[in-house]
Amino acid sequence: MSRIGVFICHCGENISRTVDVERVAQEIGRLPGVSFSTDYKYMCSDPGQNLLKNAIKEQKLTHVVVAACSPRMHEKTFRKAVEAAGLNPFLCEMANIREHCSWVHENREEATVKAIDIVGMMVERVKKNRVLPTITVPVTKRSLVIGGGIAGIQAALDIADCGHEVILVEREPSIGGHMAQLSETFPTLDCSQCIMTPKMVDVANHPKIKLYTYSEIERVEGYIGNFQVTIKKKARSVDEDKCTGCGVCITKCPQKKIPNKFDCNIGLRSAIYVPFPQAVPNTPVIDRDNCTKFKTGKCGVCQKVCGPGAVDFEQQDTLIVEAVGAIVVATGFDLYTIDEKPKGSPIKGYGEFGHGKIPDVIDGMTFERLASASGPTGGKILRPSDGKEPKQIVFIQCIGSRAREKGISYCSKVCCMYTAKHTMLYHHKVHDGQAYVFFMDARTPGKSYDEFWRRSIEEEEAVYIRGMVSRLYQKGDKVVVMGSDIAVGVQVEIEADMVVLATAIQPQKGADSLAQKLGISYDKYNFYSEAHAKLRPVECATAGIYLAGACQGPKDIPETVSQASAAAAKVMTLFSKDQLEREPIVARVREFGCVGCFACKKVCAYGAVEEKEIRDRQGNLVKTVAFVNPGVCAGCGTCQATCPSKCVELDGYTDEQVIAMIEAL
Amino acid sequence: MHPEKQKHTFEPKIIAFVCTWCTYAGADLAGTSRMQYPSNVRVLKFPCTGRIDPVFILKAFQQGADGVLVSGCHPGDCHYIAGNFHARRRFAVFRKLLEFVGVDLNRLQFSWVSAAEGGKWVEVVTDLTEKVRSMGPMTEFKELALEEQWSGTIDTPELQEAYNAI
Amino acid sequence: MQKYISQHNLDTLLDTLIKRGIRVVAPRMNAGIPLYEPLGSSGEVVSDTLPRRSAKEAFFPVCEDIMSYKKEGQKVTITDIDPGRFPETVLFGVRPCDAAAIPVLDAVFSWDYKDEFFLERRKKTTIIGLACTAADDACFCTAVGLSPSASKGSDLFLTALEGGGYACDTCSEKGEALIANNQALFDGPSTSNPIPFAEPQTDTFDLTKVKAWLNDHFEDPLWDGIATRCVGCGACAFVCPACHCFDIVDEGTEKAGKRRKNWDACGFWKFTHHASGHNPRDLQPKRYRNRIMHKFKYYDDKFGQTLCTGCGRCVRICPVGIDIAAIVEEINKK
Amino acid sequence: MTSLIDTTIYSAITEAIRVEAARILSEGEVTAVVGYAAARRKGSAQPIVINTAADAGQLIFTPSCVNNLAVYLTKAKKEISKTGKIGIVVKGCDLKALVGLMGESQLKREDMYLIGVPCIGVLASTVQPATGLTAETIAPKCTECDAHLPQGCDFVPAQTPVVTKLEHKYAAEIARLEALTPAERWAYWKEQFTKCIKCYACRQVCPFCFCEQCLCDRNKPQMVDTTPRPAGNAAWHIVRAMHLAGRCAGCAECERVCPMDIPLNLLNRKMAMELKELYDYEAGFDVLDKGPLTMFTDKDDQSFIK
Repeated sequence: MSRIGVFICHCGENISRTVDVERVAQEIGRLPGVSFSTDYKYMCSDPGQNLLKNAIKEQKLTHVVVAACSPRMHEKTFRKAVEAAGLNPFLCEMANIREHCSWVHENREEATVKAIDIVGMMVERVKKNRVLPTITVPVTKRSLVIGGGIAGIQAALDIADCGHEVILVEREPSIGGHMAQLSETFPTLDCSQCIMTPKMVDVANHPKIKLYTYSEIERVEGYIGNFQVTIKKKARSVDEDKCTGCGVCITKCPQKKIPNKFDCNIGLRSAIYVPFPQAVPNTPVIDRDNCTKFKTGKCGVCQKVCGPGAVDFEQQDTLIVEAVGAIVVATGFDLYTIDEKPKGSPIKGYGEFGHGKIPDVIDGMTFERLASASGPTGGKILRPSDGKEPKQIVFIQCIGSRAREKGISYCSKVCCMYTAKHTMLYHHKVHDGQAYVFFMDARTPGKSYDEFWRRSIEEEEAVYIRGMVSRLYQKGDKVVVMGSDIAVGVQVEIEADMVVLATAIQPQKGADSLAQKLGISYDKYNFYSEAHAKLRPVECATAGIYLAGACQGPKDIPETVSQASAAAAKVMTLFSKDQLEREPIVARVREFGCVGCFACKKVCAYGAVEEKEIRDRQGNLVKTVAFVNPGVCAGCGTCQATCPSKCVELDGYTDEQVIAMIEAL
Repeated sequence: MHPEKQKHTFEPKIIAFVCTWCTYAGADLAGTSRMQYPSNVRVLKFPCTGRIDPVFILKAFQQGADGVLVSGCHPGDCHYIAGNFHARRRFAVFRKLLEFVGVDLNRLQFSWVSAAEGGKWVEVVTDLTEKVRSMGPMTEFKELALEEQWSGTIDTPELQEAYNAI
Repeated sequence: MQKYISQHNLDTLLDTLIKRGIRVVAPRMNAGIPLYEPLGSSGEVVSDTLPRRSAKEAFFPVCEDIMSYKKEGQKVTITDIDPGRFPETVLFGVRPCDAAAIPVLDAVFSWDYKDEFFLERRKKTTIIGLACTAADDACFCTAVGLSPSASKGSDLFLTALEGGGYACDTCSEKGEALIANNQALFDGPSTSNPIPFAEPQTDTFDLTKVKAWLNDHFEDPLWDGIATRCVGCGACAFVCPACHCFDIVDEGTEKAGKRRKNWDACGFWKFTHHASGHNPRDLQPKRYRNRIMHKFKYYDDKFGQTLCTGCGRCVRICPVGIDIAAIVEEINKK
Repeated sequence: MTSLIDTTIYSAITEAIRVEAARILSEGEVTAVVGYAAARRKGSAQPIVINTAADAGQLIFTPSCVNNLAVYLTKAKKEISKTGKIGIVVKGCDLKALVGLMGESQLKREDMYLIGVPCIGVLASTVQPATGLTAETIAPKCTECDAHLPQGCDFVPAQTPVVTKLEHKYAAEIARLEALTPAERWAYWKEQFTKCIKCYACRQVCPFCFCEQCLCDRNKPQMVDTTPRPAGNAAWHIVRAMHLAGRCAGCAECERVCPMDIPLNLLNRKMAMELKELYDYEAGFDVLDKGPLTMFTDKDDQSFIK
């Protein structure tokens, strides 16, 4: 027989003002199974909790119901108190008589009757509560970081510095990501490469970091603490162990006219190449699509000139399986392009802005490469069409961003700041030039950000025109930009030498297919979804997977680095114990009755249901039943509602508990 | 301050099955915002609408509910990715079944109420309570519960009393 | 002594009884099927067809309350059902195969434990049997020693006569009393011939021989052969006039509820499922064997009677065509 | 009176089934064949399991071969020993059940040898087995049959079923019930459910009621009252209809075997109609990974949700 203790909280007067708490305590005290029922001013206070703890001991209580505020507020508090008094925390339930009763009803009689019902219902429920032992899952203390941009690098370094192995996977031949492409960074205008490359080298030299560049995630299996990740290492055609990075192959390669993606295709590279001089690893890769050897079978110069004999035309893609306990996803962003989009695409292009047709209309990243000292122009601002220095330059903000009619409604967050930076860089390099900026608003929250923006206007003489560009066309060697200045209310026409578009930030291509492999959710733009927008911004809903950087949404560098370190901290929290403890609200299969129709497996969004073979002592297969992996199960209970014979049951929300509550009413 | 509350002869019993992440939180918000609504509703919390078995609805009616509300996260907002999508199909079909056996679907309400929609919670609960109040008590299942096969019937005073109570 | 009652007087008799507050149970149509049910008036009687369920439910209901409980605070109140409240009943139009089953049930319900629910209803019920004039090829009463004109179990027994009306035989004191209370409706014996009785087309079983074979063949390939077909429902037992197994369940909530007794069937897997999880009759052939054994051996061992009256209901309704008459016939031939 | 429906091809089909069954048994392709055999009562048939070619002569196909033999292959009926591949005689309607069972991991196609029957129709449960097949005596499901010739079997006799167009009995009855008020429908079903004696014949013959332990046989908690009282009966039939929604392919065995003649298949047909309308789903044609109630789309109807 249960000995239930019921504690009715006054919540100061929040509850007792409308609910007759003494009467509730009296009536509930008469219910079968209730052996102690009382009311108290503040149950959540120390004396309140002590009252609870003492009653558990003195009255030998077996179950507890605390009737107070919403369980969303204090369930953890009271379960902890109950545990401290020696009871299993899951033998404690809360009855919500504040948010759901005293605060929403004025009539004292009605509210009191309702409170009695609510508490009575929880009393019947708690009778059916079972002791739930905390679930422990072993943790493999290695982590996978996907993406070698600043986010991935920061996360990898933080985790590795704590002494845990990190597998860092990068799709491109070198780590560095977009940050390596930038010239200077706002709001301090320090050289991006100067601050980035030491970190890249740290990664390369870190004994705890295992780097896979030119590699992609093929498959992810398992669950928090126990993932098996299959990595496809694409054939580099150069043996990383033998290569010394001398670069002779690159110098000798006869095919040198290939647009370099790293330089936004305005610079050129050879067929065997490193994307940029400071690449990590400094091991070249052969671009097989453009290599004469691979196209015609003739050439092979690089192989001949390679001293260590590292060039290997026969190299194949290889699959590597790594066991990890946590995954940080840091796949970053890509830039929106304004060209025509395929029919049916939810995102539209800006055909009217001539990007791709007018050579002197470029995007912000291309401008970064032009301004970069290590870029194709050696840091001189020279326009792509004829290599002349532009004397009038127009920057247009919000290209794609905040344009619902183009399919993207969000703000890309960094464009205001980098456009301001561009005007400064321009002014520093072309002293007699004039920069114009068309903008909707300037969004500059952030430490020293607004000051930076104002500097671009007040000190660097950029002319900001509030308004949108209506038309843009080529006239001789000029690009005519027509727009309106809504602040003054006049039409503006500028004959520019070059136009820079601040195009929107989008998730990396293939973000959705990676999400499917990982089993994480993503929004309609393919940005990955965090578990909670405010309180769990770093975790995915899928346990053991964390987000860092712009793959989750547009971010600037400081934010990205913060989130990367936060993700690393989350991983470290996970790795701080050998066994992972989690709330035992998970589904369990009653194997005795399960017939293996796997309806549960079909509805499980987490892939937590597995097939398990039951064999007799002779090893003969008796039947195949469902098995719920407690490490993966998120505890939604959809499986139970679907199972026809109710042979899978969600602990904490069993049919017995639910029916007991319904019958109590 | 407040207008005099109207006295009703019939107070319906409304049972609400809600998910913890959206609707329960929405109801909490209605509370913290001190919104007012009829006290007839009794809330049962589930992790997700995906957990709500049609049998619970049936059982609620059998146990004397005059109206039943099932409420969870808006499509796309499910804390468990897709529980509410499964629930949506399940209940689309189940309500058709109940309708076919003669249950008036005005007594069974489904809604999406997010954690931010305290106002919508109040509206949904108030509307359902008033609708069911105007329909009168749900007698079908209660009467059925008192019926016996002829051979097992005996007229006992308590049976008579129960009949009169409907 | 035989009497005569005209159709008109018979209707008057039934209507009079109903008016006096006596429950008259007779075959009538309900939602498309004939069932023994309380009549509103004599006009509802259907006499040309065998009801889908047997007459046993007049004494042994499909489901009945035997107790109710109520919890208030720590106090539990238990209320017993008072069998004294069962109504006076006349069970009319009972087929010989149904009527004959009632004395069979008497034996088991008044054996070591006196089942007051059964016996009180039995005491308060007068049974008017009716000779059978039509049979189909599922009927086999003659095979188990009964006949379409057997009055076993009846208090009064009616035989339809050519030209209308019925010959009425008195078989018990209850029957005598019924006539005595309604003297005016009965006449002296009629000279008309009875409408020819039904003639079931089966050979008579040698029940002693069948029992002797069953004594020695608890294990036999026959069971597997026949009973693999059985799907394990309870239809045969529930429509049977003589099957009498029941289950007792508590239904209700923490606050109040009833203890109920309802029909059970040995064909169910759950019937012999132990709390331990073990099930001695784990496979369907074992369960079907029990049905035959109980009817033709165990019951006979204990009460000297066969637990089958050949009504053929189970033969007609078996979802998979299991034919008890064919099985016993096969045993009989061994 | 309506004229007899021509079922003369059934004798040729019987012969073809016997020859095929004998062949697959003697060649060792299967270890047993589940089919129909004549029974004692005139014109009646019953399920039979044969293990040798010599017994193939017992197999028949007549208008009395009403059973859906798929039930003998499901896990709940362990008595048919799974010694190897099993041959089974199936009508089009029965085959739909097998298709569903394959989708629910209960059967594997390679474990079965399917002998399909070109079927014109079988008898209703309400008539004596020796009755001739007419528009009145035909099983209601046969009036709506869309699978007279089963597809995808290993063997189908060459006979072509010539089908008489009949009034769709279920559609007509469902339309009649839908036109009633909720109170009238409630009264109708109450009368029907009250008759129920909980013999569970409907469950036991159902190929899809393959649960080892029925929800209604469990008592912790008692989700559905087990007693054969009107309340428990109604709950049982409502729960069962819900559990079959999206799975039932309409063999109507539940309705056929009901000793109390409760029109159970009306519930299942109604559910099937709703699933067709809501999700364009029809059971029994393809082996699917997911049924309509174990999947969803983000465009599903939610007009009923506030």
